[in-house]
Amino acid sequence: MNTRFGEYGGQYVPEVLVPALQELERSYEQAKRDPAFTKELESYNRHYGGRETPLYFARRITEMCGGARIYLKREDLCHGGAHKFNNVMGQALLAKRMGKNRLIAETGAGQHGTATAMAAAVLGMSAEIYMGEKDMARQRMNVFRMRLMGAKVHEVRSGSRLLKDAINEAMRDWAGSVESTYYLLGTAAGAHPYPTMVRDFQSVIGREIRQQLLEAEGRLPDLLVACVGGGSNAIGTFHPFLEYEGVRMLGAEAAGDGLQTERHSATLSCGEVGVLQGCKSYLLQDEHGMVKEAHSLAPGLDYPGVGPEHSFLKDIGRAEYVGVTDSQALEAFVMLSRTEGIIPALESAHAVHAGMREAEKMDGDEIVVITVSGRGDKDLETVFDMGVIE
Amino acid sequence: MNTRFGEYGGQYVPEVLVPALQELERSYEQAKRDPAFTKELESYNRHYGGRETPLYFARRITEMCGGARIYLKREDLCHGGAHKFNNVMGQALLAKRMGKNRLIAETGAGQHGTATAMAAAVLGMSAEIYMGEKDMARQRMNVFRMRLMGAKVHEVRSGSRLLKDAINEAMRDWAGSVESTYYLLGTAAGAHPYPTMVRDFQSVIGREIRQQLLEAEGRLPDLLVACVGGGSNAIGTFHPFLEYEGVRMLGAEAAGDGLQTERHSATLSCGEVGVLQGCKSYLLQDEHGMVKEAHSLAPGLDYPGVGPEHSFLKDIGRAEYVGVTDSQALEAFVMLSRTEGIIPALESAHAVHAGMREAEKMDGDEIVVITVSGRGDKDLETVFDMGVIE
Amino acid sequence: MSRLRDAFLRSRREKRMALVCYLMAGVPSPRSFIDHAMACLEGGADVLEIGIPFSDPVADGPVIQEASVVALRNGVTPPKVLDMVRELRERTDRPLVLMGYYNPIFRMGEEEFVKACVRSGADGLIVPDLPLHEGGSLRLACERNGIDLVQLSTPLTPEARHRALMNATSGFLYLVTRTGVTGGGSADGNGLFRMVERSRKNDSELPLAAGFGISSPEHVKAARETGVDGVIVGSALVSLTLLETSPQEVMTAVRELAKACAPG
Amino acid sequence: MSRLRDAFLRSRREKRMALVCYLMAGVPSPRSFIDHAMACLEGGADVLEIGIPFSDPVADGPVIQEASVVALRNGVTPPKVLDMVRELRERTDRPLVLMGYYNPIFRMGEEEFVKACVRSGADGLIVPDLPLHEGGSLRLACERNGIDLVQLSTPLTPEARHRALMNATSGFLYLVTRTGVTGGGSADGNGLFRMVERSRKNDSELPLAAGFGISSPEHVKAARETGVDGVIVGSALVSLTLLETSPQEVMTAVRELAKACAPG
Ligand SMILES: Cc1ncc(COP(=O)(O)O)c(C=O)c1O
Ligand SMILES: Cc1ncc(COP(=O)(O)O)c(C=O)c1O
Repeated sequence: MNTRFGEYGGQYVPEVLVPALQELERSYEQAKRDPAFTKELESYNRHYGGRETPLYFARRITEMCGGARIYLKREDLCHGGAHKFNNVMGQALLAKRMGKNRLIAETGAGQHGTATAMAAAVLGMSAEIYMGEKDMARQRMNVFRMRLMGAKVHEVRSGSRLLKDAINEAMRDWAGSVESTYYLLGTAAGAHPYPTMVRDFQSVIGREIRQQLLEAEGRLPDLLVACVGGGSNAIGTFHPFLEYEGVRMLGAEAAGDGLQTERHSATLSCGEVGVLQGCKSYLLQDEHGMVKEAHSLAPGLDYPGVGPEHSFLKDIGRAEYVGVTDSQALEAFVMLSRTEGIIPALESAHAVHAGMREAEKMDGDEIVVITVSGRGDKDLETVFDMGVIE
Repeated sequence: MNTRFGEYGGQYVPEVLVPALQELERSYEQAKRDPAFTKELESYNRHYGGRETPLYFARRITEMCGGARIYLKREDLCHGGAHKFNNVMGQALLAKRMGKNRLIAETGAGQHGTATAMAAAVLGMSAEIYMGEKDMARQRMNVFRMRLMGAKVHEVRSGSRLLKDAINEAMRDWAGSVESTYYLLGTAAGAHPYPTMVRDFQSVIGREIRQQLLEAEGRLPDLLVACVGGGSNAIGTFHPFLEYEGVRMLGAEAAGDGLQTERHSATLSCGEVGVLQGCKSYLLQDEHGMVKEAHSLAPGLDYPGVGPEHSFLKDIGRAEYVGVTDSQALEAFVMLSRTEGIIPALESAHAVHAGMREAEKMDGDEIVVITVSGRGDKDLETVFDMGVIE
Repeated sequence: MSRLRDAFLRSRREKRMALVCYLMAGVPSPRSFIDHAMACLEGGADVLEIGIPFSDPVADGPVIQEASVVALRNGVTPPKVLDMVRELRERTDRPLVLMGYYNPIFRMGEEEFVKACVRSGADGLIVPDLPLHEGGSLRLACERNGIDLVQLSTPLTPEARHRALMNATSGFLYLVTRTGVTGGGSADGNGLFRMVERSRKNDSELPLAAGFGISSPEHVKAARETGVDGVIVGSALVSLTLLETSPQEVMTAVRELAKACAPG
Repeated sequence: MSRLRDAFLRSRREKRMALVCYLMAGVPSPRSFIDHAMACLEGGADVLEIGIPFSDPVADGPVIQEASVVALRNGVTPPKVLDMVRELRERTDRPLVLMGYYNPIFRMGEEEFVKACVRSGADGLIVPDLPLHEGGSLRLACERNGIDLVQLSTPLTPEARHRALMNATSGFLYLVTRTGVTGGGSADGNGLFRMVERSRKNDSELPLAAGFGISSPEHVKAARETGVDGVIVGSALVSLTLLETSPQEVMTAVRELAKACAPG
């Protein structure tokens, strides 16, 4: 199995984790080839997770933009409220197959932690979730959701006390528990084989889009748009289309207060190549290679790294990446709620904004598919506190 | 069109609303027979609402009960988070067809109001929602969701300031605006044709169950279980099976602090026949026919009336109704979260409790289907404040 | 013979409109209610309409809703309302009409309720949430017991149904001047004119009374222009009782209204 | 010739274990760090290991994480660490080893970083998040410039990979006594014994040093039982520097550890 995408990826981890990563790679390779595994995963996806999710022709925002026809891929309807489910279910079943009954995971917004808690509950496994102290404070209800489903949530007080630090802490736990424990990473980043495996599990998004759009329009899309935090929903959207040259791909990164400021998470737009948490990829870092704190209004996007495959797609020009600011995302959040009755996650609102800007410039016979990675219920408090309504 | 179910139902409304109800009945009859209407509704159900929802074999709670095989009908995966979507989408499309662009609705928990706001947004209509002052205070985020989607929310300060009073207020609005306005009632109660129409729109639940269970098990269920507030998710579950004598039906009412206390909403178990808000049905009332305040931990169940078809099914013995207390529902809420990774709405938790109690007494080759009418995200604050976890 | 119908026919002969005054039973208190009711009669009310409080008065606006709440808080129940009617009956010959929602009637039993009404001396009954097609058995009970069951017609009521309401009503026909609930200060003059006109074409004898939104002498005068036989003033008077205005002042207000009922 | 390897071989000849003391550069302050480092050497450290602070020290437990935070807050950067190494080089002949995460090295450029290390007088380099199969180019750069790149092996490392690590390492092989991160007070004696044994079978010459969880003279003595050539004490000493313990006291602590390295 190739551990890299061009120069990106690899396995930059303490030696103690190397055997576990190799075991994981082997197990995943076997599982992938085992029809029983695929069948079980598909069954959970369908009967438990609610897949397939709809591909919805958004007539009202299409008219509003006056350009390309806009379809929304509705990952907000997944069980748990986000695409995180796809990856979690795949990995949890893999863990079970590997005989590891203890799951650990990091979480930022709480979506991945919630999805992990959920999978642990339904499969009868135990889950421990690492979460930054700051994130725990701002995502109180997600913490409660995890606990409700029986997961133990560890408050991470090191570093910036955010997602990145939760990953560090989870890696530290894993370094000491690797024989009994499965580390269920939440995005298509980290050491090999995570970026490949998470991408594969998330590719159900793109595969369904292809199938559904062929049914609805008899053709492939002209443009795919998804938000990029670690990059899992975006790569899951893009990957099944990589071979089709005519399909353009656009990743929406969090530009926070603006790309010219210090407060953003636009790793691909503004970062430089480096190594963090297991892989080589673009990275927000200072001149000495210290990792910078990332910022976004969307808690699932404020990660200073990014999945290695995106770095590769950017370098070879196969995908483009743009920054969407907090206020643009907020505007898209309100607009989509009001116009389509769909409250997107703040993360997804970044993609909605970027997709609509592109659609405006395109022709009426072109097609844009925007992945709505999750629903916005988790963000209501945040938006409420900003006082945009009333 | 028959306006009654046995003696129950009817059209007990001010004369000024009679023409509107007759127009509604005619329009609904026409729409029902128009394949274009059915097709449009099905398209919204599928591409926007995320139907069909899964029928999930719940292995872990089945094992826990050690009796019948338990399936969960996953209305929690509907867009908006509850079965309310099915009814709202149908009625909103009907309103549009009738040329009425202003929707009004009552809401208790906020689920029906949210669904109405959603439908209004996606169809480009306006929505005004009546909600009791007390409910607004305890469902702050749902109020925000409605406003976010562009609906106007009216605070109802009359009467008990709960759902019943919101319905009164909506009826008052309608009495004055009936020519331009569509009253989108949220449950299978009210004046004819609402009980029939709402039941028809919600019957998609039962139709899917039949189809899905035939696929999965090659046969019909032995028992259907659903919670009963106004009764829409329950009647939607039951109705397509009424003709099959072998299929038992069980409605779970809110027994609140207990059926022997004054604090419950168990209309069918403890009420007496009366007339409220347009229909004759069982009713919680005092000796003089004054309607009593209903109580339930589940905000969607605390309604002192009930849909007339349930009263009829109870009288003829076709369905049974049991009370589930607040604390039993709370226990089921935590249990299902922990065991299956599904956080049910507190309303649905009533059905889960009742269904599991029955399943325990049944054989391993029997099948129970429990409708999970909605997801519990809206209830997290309530459950959190009760301190059941940690 | 209907005392209610008579009252209207008499005022018609006298070339003035009949004045129907609505009060909520037991507001502001069971005792003062009697005084207020008597004040209305003394002020010139031809008919007294007495509201039975109900927990869910869907046809009413804020004022009568509040009055319902006050009455219920004062412990007013349908039997107690009937007691008040009895007391008033002893003190007046003018028609007394009960206005109450259907559930308390259904709860007591239609026949029993109607009999109790008759025993108390009430002349008529208005049930705002019982439209014609649901009220068959109550109508029969009223007929059997010789009490008027008054029907309501509205600006939205289609021609055929309006005729049916005219046929079914007894005492008078209640013309709801506009859509909406009781209260507020705007009657739709044009609408009322058309309603009176179409009623007369069908049956020129049947007394017609206009209600909803008639609160001031100006409104009353405007109604008179339409040729209607009577007006029903509710929320405006109920407001006064809620404010615990003295019976004397209520009487003064009623007198003004009564004056507006007559020409000149 | 490697000053590092020599130090281990010398202590082996002296029938005692070599003592490797780890301190975080610039903790508690850039100035005191030099004093603490000198105290370690005077207390009997055979090798000094100097941590380069990093924002995300995934292989480290709470103590060294905190030291990293303090160092970064003190403005310590990789170039400043190299300055400190230069200063220490002027004052001692004993081997100086840098321990640092990969990103800052990658950022500066592997070749440039290694050259700067050599210029500053460092003898070796440990990169805890650069496993053997990702470290090829850095190893070549180290070889080209004559500086040791030390590999780590763990209780979970399979036989073949362990042999590869022994072949690839230079200076010594770092035996991680147990799974987990640095710090804490429990080395797995049995595990270490097996690691030493299997290492010896493969290459009896290569110096072996045990680290992770060795914090007290007792731990040191226990390690000596396994026949390992040296021990690395990190978090225990870093704790002292974080508490701003005096260099004198640090020296006393190191002396105790050094004593435990020798038989008797
Ligand atoms: C709804 C949602 N969308 C997007 C993301 C970003 O993750 P990724 O880039 O891996 O899809 C998150 C992460 O928490 C999320 O919750
Ligand atoms: C999730 C959920 N379930 C059930 C109900 C009860 O309504 P019904 O009995 O009409 O299904 C509600 C009402 O708000 C609800 O939100």
